Amino acid sequence: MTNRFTTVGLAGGLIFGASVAFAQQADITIGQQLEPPHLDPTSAAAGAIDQVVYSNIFEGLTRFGPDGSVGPGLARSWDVSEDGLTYTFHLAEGVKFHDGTTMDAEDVVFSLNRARAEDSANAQKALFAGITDVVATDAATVTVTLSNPDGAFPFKMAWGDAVIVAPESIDGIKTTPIGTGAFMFDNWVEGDRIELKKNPEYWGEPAMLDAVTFKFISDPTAAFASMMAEDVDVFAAFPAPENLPQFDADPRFKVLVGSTEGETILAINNKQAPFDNVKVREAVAHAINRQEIIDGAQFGYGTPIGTHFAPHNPDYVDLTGQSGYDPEKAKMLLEEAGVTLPLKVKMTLPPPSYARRGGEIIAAQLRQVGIEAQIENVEWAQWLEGTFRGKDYALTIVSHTEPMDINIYARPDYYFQYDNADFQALIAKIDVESDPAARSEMFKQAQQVIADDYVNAYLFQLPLITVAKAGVEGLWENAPTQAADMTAVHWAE
Amino acid sequence: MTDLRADHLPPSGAPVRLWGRALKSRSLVLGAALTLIFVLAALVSFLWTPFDVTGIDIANKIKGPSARNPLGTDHFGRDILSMIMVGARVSIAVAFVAVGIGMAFGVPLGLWAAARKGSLLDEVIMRGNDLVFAFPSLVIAILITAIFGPSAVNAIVAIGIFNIPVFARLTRSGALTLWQKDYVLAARVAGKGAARISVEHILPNVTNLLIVQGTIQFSLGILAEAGLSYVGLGAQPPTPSWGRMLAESQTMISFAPHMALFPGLAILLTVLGLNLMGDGLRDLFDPKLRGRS
Amino acid sequence: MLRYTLTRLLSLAVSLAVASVVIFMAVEILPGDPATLMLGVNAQEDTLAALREQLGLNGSLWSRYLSWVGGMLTGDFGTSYTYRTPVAEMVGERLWISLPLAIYALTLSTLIAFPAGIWAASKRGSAADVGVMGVTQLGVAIPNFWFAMLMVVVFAINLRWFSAGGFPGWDKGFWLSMKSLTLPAIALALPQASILARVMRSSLLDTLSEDFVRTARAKGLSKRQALWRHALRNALIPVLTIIGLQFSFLLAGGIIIENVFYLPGLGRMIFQAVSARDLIVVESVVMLLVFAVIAVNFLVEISYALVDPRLRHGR
Amino acid sequence: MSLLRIEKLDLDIGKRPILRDVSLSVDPGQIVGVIGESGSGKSMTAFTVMQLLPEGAVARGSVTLDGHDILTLSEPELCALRGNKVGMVFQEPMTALNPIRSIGDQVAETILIHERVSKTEALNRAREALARVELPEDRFPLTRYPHELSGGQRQRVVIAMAIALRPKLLIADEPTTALDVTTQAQILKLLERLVREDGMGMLMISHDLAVVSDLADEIVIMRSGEVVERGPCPVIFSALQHPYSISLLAASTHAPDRSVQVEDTPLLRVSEVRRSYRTPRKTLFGKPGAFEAVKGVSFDLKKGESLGLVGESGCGKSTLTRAILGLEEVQGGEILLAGEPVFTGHSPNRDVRRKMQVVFQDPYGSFNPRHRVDRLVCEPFHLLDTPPTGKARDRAIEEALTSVGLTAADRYKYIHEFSGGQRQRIAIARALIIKPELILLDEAVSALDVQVRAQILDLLADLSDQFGLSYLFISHDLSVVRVITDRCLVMKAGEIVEQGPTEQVFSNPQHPYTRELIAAAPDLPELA
Repeated sequence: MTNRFTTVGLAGGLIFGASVAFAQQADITIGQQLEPPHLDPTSAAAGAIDQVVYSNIFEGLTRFGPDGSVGPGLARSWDVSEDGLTYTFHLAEGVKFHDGTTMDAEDVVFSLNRARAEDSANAQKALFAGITDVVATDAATVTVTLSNPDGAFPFKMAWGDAVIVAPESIDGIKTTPIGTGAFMFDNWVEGDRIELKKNPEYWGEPAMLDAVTFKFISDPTAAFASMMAEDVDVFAAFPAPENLPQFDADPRFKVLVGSTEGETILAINNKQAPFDNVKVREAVAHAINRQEIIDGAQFGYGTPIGTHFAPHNPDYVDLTGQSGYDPEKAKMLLEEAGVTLPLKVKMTLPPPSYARRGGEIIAAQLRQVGIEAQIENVEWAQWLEGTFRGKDYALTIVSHTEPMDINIYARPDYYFQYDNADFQALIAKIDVESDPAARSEMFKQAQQVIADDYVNAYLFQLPLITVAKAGVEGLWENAPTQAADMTAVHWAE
Repeated sequence: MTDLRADHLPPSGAPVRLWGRALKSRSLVLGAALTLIFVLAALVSFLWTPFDVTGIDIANKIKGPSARNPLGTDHFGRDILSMIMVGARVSIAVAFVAVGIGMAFGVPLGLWAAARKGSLLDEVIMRGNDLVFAFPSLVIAILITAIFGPSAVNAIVAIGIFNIPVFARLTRSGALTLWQKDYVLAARVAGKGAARISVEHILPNVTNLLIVQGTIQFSLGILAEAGLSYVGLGAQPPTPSWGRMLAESQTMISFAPHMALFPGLAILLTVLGLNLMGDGLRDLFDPKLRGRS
Repeated sequence: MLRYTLTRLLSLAVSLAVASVVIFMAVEILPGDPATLMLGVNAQEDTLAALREQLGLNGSLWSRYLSWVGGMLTGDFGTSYTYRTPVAEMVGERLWISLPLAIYALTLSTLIAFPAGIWAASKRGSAADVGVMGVTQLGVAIPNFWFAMLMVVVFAINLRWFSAGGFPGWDKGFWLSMKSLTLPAIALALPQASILARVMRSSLLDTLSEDFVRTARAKGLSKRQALWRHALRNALIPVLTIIGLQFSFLLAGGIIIENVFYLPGLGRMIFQAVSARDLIVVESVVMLLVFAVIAVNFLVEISYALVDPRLRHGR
Repeated sequence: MSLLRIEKLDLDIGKRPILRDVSLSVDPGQIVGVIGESGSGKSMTAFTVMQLLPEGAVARGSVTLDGHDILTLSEPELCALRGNKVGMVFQEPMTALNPIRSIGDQVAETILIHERVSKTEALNRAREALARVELPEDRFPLTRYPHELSGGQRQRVVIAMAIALRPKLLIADEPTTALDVTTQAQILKLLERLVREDGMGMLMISHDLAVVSDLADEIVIMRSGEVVERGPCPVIFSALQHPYSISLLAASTHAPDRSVQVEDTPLLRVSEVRRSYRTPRKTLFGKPGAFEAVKGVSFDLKKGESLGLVGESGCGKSTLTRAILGLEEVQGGEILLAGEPVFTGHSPNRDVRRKMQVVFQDPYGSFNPRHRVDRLVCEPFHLLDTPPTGKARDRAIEEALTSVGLTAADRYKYIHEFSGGQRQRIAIARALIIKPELILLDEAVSALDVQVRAQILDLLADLSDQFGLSYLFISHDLSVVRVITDRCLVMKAGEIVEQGPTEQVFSNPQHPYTRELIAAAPDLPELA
């Protein structure tokens, strides 16, 4: 709870609406929609875990900066061998876990070996697939050997799934995480909040706040109300864009609009007739009016995209023109493909409002060209089971928030079932290429291929909307990875 | 709320007098009028609505009431009046069929239990009823829709199941008083079996009870449907439903109150109308209870 | 009385056994795999299999049912798939919100309903009666989540008298916690109070027309005295039934209200557990709620005996 | 000076006139009986004195009680009077007491309301009052609850409440109507004793001439809200002026003319019939108990005979009736109708059943209100293998209705359009329609006013002559049994204690119980 309440509580009375000014506030309450299922970032994909623990509790060898750049983390520096197969990481000295044990090279070896082990439950095992050996050269040096040269290895080590954990505390990691970060885990009231407190013995720049509370408010209305009533100080990834003008107009608050790695797409089941015909997929793309979706579902917040790549990435190619809104063309394409209209197809929609609202708008737009999308609203569990794993769908809307994830198009068993050998070869080449210019060129090529094949209908890049009290400073504006890095956050003087 | 006693039932067969009294009952007339408005709105919506409720018109989104859209437009620019009209259809259909399910299963069970009062069968039926009552209805509704997927049909089933014990109990208690009647004894002397007596003598005399309770369950069904679709478990888009309209308007309530106001009022007035009508009917069928509950 | 109590207890046990089978079967056919949900979209098949084994999802139906029921009987409700904490512990924590909320709402509803119902009954047909009945009619008809929304707008967002939701925790102060439960309790209490007031009134009117009230009046009691000394206690039986039903409803039925006010209560826990396919939580909590309802009904029936000597002396 | 004087009392409820120009008076120590049929306004007269009238009642005239003008008193003043100066006893003892308060408590309340005394003191006086109504504390502790007492005992508690403060006037509204005849006699004796002891005045209201004539010093006869006759008792009976009172008295003693042609062949033979019910277990695992309602009853009913079966409530006569009708199987013995058992195997025998029919007590509950008369009357056709249809059915309905004094056109009406007496005629028509040999009359005239009762008895006598019917007349009312039956059986606790020709049983009862019953039955004074 906020300080306002603490003081009111201490006063022991019911002082309605009392707002007690404080000399210098040193704690903060952050609202977010999803509660983490547990707090082990190395054994689940849930972004909510990283949101709480990334950089706050756990740190990796490298880390993402607010701009998405990869910088030194626990490894203050690293060397790459000539052949690009060996990485030597030089660890920071005097780092201690929150339980007082020392963080040294053995912990790094343990962490990486645990993540790449046969029975590992790591959700991003692919990050570690290239590692053939991890050796602690001395207490502060770790040598990692790769099977193929990999220019993106430091990038991979910055992921939340690659943070350094200690063998001493690994058993309790899910409920009482012990890391090296600037904050330590304090308390978790399941279903409500997680509290962190400042780590007084942090090895680096100490945190500016004494305490951080993550409060879980899944309902967008409640999110709005909690902000308005000042129950929370910051709402990360605010779910109701329609309320932003109100916050903007209110001097108590500020609104930060940043970018995420979330390409929001209308995914198409490429193996299901008639969508196995590229013409039909192209028709879908032309039937969709992106701006209307951005205006209707996102109240204007969102950047249109024409391929599966983040627009803020220097390698991004704007291909939106290739799939411009042209219902007449869509109808023509459908006719060419010999589709009998109206075409009835199933569209599953997971819970987020971009999907639910966007889905309704898309259904209306598709109806204009003769495609009847039958909406089926599903919970995440059903979406994962039925749509993602079962591939029992024709269309679905989802935001792919992992960074640089165009390589999913190289997986023929992925849920949109796109199978293009040339594209797969291209991605394989990128994986082993370490020359930045060549990589960049190949990424652009890959974007073009999936746009030409109209694999999915690419809608918009999901913005990161953060609503905060006017006095809060040091928040990340963008989300290069899912994180709420609180280390630099503080209240304005 | 529901303690109508079967032995107070008036004779039928005087339709003229009944109509006359009906028109004099304030709550009945008001309730029936409100209910009728929404039923008519629902029926008209099959033929005509001011605008197409599936059409999206982003350019006109979130407009307050105007001559073009008497109740304003929603966040997709759809006409709220049209949506309320079509939503009435869903609410009324769901509640109506759910009451139908409750009656179709509950009434025979209640009649059967009463006919075999005190037997094992009676015990099983009544304990079964208690058991259904013991389940938290909303949780079960959520489970049902989680298993079979959210849809109007599953909402009907979820609400309908909980109507069964209501009607079974009511029918049984009404029937038990009737079984004490001498005319039932006379029918037994005439050699009629329990099934025949239940149909000929018991059922016609519990219909008033059933109509009154049916009206009340109808209104509860509307509320339940609104609750279910509010949490996203009712009719699926693009079919409008009152509960979902409320859910969708929630985040906009502070700058577009009309979006939440009108669907809420629609629910309120329909439920109010049905309840008033139920009270009025009770008074009508049972003048002794006039003014009670 | 003892015999009566024992037979009721026996049928209570049978009901619970049947309920447990129904719940288990219903939850079993729930689609969605908890393991997939926990590991996310990029999980590999072997990881999933390992997790399923860990969660005990691989045993036969029968053995899983037995271990579930057996566990519950010994107070072990299993471990939540998602939170990895014992369900009993979670329920314990949630109950500290749901139970006070239910009691708070019930108290409010009783405090409103009793005077209103008695007043209306004693002034039958008057403007007061018509007024009370009109208001309760509205109270029954208003969807409580809508009412809750309106209250949030007025009292939390505009007036800022109350927080919009959430729960600070009892350790942060009793009054503060009560304050945060106030809006939800009002939202929950409004329809309940309306129903209760109507039942109170109609039950009281029924008893007021009983012969013994006339006898009391013939003794020289005034209308008021006859109402308070003779009618009221007799009128309580149906009212008690409704209160019992309402209490068990409030315990679980706050789902929607708990969501509106993001209170970490039992109802919200079930809702979240269903979406997260946290089967063990769903099973156990639904079972607990069924148990609570049956137990409350049982207590209500026993409490009739306190009111009515005819039941006290063995039926 | 009179204790109670009612003068020119008019009473309206809403727009409906209830009483018109009613005048009567009660002196201290005097018992005044008010007699009238249902709807005559007799109870409303009593309630006017108590001022416990329904809403919307307006009284004009004057009611003076012990010097107070009741109609002008305020409500608190009335409260002070009720229970103190005037006590009241009601008709239905089963519901007149608060079920959830002990009897001592309820009696003491009368005292506590009117006098500033301690609770103990009030309880002591309640104990005394209960002792006066013959509920001594050693057998009936003050902590008893009403449900633990019988109807007669409850009525005594009500009386104790009414007389606890020794009021000057006691109003008894049909105080014994709901009670058995022996209990009735005891209660009447008690009331009389209390009145005499305390010198109270008593206003006794009843529909039963005989009950009142035994007790009253003065009699007031009312009809449709008016007093038609007043005079001292018993002199008044020999000098009745108003035609209504004359016909009322005549109806009370009416004996229908019957020509008896009894054949010697038994139509119904009941031998050694036993019927018992299971009672709930006393302990959880104990054996269920059994209650024997009928303990080996045997009798014959001859063809053309009218047989009476007399007994008080709970004696087993209803159980026996149901067994004879074949509604319940018996555990022992045999019931034969015209030589055939009513039960073959475990199912009732249709061939036998169609030979007998039944008429029930309650004219209001005997018909399904949703069916028309024709359908109601035809119900027994269900027993026939080939029920008549079309014209034949119409003819049968017409015949049945006309033979009970109704018209053929009545078949299209619903039952609520008929009065109680007419309904009982329809019930008889229903019984006649399949031309049975035996009709069971289960308290068939008990709920009717005396004049209507006389008409129905006449009708029954006629029908028996006309169709050669036999009757089994089950009743608690001795006077009715006496005038309509040839032979009668007296039943007590599941057994027949006495049987014989009716006149013989009545004039020379053998069994002590029969004697008690006959002595308890109130008699009308011999007419001059």
